[in-house]
Amino acid sequence: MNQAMIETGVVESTPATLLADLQELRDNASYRFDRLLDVTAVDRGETLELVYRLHSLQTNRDLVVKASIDPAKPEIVSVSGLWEAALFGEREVQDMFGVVFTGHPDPRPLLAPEDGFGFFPLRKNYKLPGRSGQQAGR
Amino acid sequence: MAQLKLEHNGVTACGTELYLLNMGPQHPSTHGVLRVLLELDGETVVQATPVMGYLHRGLEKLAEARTYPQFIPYTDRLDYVSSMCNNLAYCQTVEKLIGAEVPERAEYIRVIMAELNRIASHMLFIGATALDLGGMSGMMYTFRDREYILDLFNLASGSRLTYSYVRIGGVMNDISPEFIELLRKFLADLPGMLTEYDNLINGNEIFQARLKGVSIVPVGRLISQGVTGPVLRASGIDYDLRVKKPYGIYNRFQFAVPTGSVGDNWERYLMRVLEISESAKIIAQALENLPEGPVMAKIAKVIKPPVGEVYHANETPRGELGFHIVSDGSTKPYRLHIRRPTFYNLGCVNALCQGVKIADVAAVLAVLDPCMGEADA
Amino acid sequence: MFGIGLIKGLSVTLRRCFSKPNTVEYPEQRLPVGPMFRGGTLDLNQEKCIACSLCALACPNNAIELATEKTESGKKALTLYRHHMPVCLFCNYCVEACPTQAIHWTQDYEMSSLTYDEQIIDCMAAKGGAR
Amino acid sequence: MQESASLWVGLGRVIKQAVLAATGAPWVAELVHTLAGVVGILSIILLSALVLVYLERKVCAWMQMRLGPNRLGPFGMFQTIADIIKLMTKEDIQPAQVSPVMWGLAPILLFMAAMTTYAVIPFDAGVIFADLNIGIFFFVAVGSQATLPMLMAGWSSNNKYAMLGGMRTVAQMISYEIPLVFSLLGVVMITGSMKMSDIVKAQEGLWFIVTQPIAFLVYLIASVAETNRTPFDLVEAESELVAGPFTEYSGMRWAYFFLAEYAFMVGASCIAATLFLGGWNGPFLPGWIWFFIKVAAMIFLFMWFRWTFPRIRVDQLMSFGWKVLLPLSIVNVVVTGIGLWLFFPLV
Repeated sequence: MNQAMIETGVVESTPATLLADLQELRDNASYRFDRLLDVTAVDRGETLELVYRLHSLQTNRDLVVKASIDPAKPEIVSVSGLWEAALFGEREVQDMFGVVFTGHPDPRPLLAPEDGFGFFPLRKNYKLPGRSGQQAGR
Repeated sequence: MAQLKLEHNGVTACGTELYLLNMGPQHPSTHGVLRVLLELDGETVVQATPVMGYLHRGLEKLAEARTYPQFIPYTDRLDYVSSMCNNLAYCQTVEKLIGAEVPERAEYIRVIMAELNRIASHMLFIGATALDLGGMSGMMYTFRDREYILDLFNLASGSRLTYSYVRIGGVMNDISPEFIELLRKFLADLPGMLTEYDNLINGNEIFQARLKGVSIVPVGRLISQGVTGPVLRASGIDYDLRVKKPYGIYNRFQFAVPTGSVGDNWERYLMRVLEISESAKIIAQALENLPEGPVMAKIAKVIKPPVGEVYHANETPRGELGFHIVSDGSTKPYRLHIRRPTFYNLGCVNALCQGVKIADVAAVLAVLDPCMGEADA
Repeated sequence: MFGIGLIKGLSVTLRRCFSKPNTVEYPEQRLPVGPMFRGGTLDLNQEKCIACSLCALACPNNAIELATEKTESGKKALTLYRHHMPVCLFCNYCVEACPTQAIHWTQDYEMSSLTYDEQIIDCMAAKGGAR
Repeated sequence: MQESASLWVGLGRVIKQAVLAATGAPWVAELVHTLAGVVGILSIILLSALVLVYLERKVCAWMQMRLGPNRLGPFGMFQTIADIIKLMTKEDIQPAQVSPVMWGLAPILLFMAAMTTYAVIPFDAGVIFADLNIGIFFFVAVGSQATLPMLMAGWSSNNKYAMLGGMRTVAQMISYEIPLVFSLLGVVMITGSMKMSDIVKAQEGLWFIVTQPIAFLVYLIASVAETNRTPFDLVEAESELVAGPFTEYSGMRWAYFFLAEYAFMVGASCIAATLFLGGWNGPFLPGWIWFFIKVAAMIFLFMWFRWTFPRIRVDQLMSFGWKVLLPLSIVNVVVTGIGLWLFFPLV
């Protein structure tokens, strides 16, 4: 993690080092990314890419931190200890992609019903069902 | 209900027992279908847990099955009281992705529409806040005035709520001289409307007493929670995307960004009131400099962006609305993620509600100005 | 300070109490829908329609159901044109997509009906307002 | 003056004499006369509720630049009648978890309390059901009985919103009862009587609103709180507690609450008119019309408040009642006492 990488705006991280990297980005005086704007994920087929969007109010700079995990074993450390915004963001990713955030204090479904959807809608292997019955358009 | 386990040991210092109150999803003061689980000690809130998802429509998944222009009507249905701003944010994201230029006139029209929509949204906010605090007439007054803006939108786009007016590469159609004339009249009338709100709502001592000094949260906590928009600015953070990361042609306009100092409910409310007149200033400047010309760029009928990733955020009335689009080169987005301001703003409900009375839960929910269509995507 | 704001508020409501109301008595009086009105149902001009199905392609939500057949002269002709109003987003894309301006919105905004099926408008059968 | 009094007194006398002539038993005549009074008061309550619901809607609509009910009958006047028919024909739903006896009793008790207060209201010279020599005391005592049914309704509904509403009722009514009583005390001190007719007679020259402006203000605020209307409608507090103690009620039971609420409002207005606005005194017109005008003005004031002000918070309500209203009313009593001692020293 160095200045040049941060200038590009996108930083690759790994599930193992994610927490340490983000902590560094938040606390290091030369970065000071004090806001986590968004947590989301992209299903890339072989990997599941988690996207952490950081922003610094001091320097008004953006940074995207990415970490790829195995979709078959979707587990990554929760960053909700660093930013409270992750409390909601991670729960949404959990509902939509089935990612388990270890160490999340409140891992109930947020947008999904209390017992979950039963599937993970934003994964690519979930296909949108067509409309049923009378609504059938084209 | 009474058998529900309490997370605390259930007994407070006074020997009173905590109990759970389920506020919503059908409750007069939770905007839309938000549900808040309140853990109460008498009238005082100990813990407030927002529960949402009642309006989840899977917009992000739907986007993967729609072409780029086809998703514009869906952005209307995100935050349905500021559709123009949503349209604008989405279209600018796609334009950034495909590298399209937007004609000058269209840029100005976009600014006019977005700021008008901001005024409309804030008017609704003022009325809803007054209603949540029990002042029923306030809402009628702001709705009357919001109606003028909706009529203007109807004139321009043919719709009063879901405009789909901003399109990729420009706007749907040009505004007519009649529109400009009516808009000028509205801008002239606006100070009168604001004075009336001042007299009826803002200036009322009961109203001020209800909001002042309530739910002050350390600003660091709000930053950590990813709160954006007027709620953050009320705590003294001068962060408005229109100024800090000017999108479109916002760098050409002179306007102030109101910021608070205390960060109580009153300032969160006041931010919106002050923003109305700032938005009016922007509109006046845009009208002044409105150039002639086309309102739509030459954009291919079928939009095929290059492979890549793009994120673009706009300042909507509720905060930072960002679209994150991953393109695989086809006509449909591979992945579209929406950073919804309401969703993250609701994260601070618990922090704001702790220690306040039940009555102020309604006030907190009002000043957060949540729009559940947006929070639930 | 204390009381002035209350009295100001009272004066506002009292003044409004004697001013003209802003409401429109709906079934008798109607507001104009505006020149760009998007709503109501699709009004199909069958003479103009060339059965290109661009409208159905443009629709984000598959609200237009159409079927075509080849006529003897080799041209395409419509056999079915249905507007599924409950799923319609009223985004105007179909009207904009039409190369011959064969579809327009009806100016009707009273679209409620008792059953779902009544909401599916057969635009070939209907002339003007579909109901 | 009493002899020239209105047709109502005459009407009562005619009824009495007619019955006396028909039966020859004085006690029957007395009974019928009393019953006529009860019927009269009941009809006043019901009619006033009928008219007030309509007026409330109209006033609300005017203040919000709307039209209000205007479909049923001339100017929508029959709207309330339609509503009553609707309420009466509604299914009587009793939620499964309520405590049935209390839950059923609460609306009736509340309505009874509201009705009983009318006994001491002097509508005109001589037109008073019971001109007790403790008239005001009776009003205050019976009026405060409203607390209990509201708490009963809130508690027995087995609903947390209702419970909160019931608790708020108790807190609010007790807090505002005291300044209310103290504000009435000033008037009583001047007249030296708690009898309604004496108080009105004392105002033949000067209304007490002139000599007791602070008491009037305190009474006004406290009575708004007592009648649970905005800005003190915390008991119902639509945007917080849904409907407070009435959350689980529907149909005719709910209508009882509604009726009682309006009855209390009219009652409070009547007392204000009697104690501060000179009761039936006034030139040219008959007394009962004057009284009616004064009550109507008070009711308009109540409605005006309701459609202008937002709601106050619980803790603010309490601190306002105890820290502002109560001291103010006590000061008023003291000042009145000093004034009386200076100008009318006791013999």
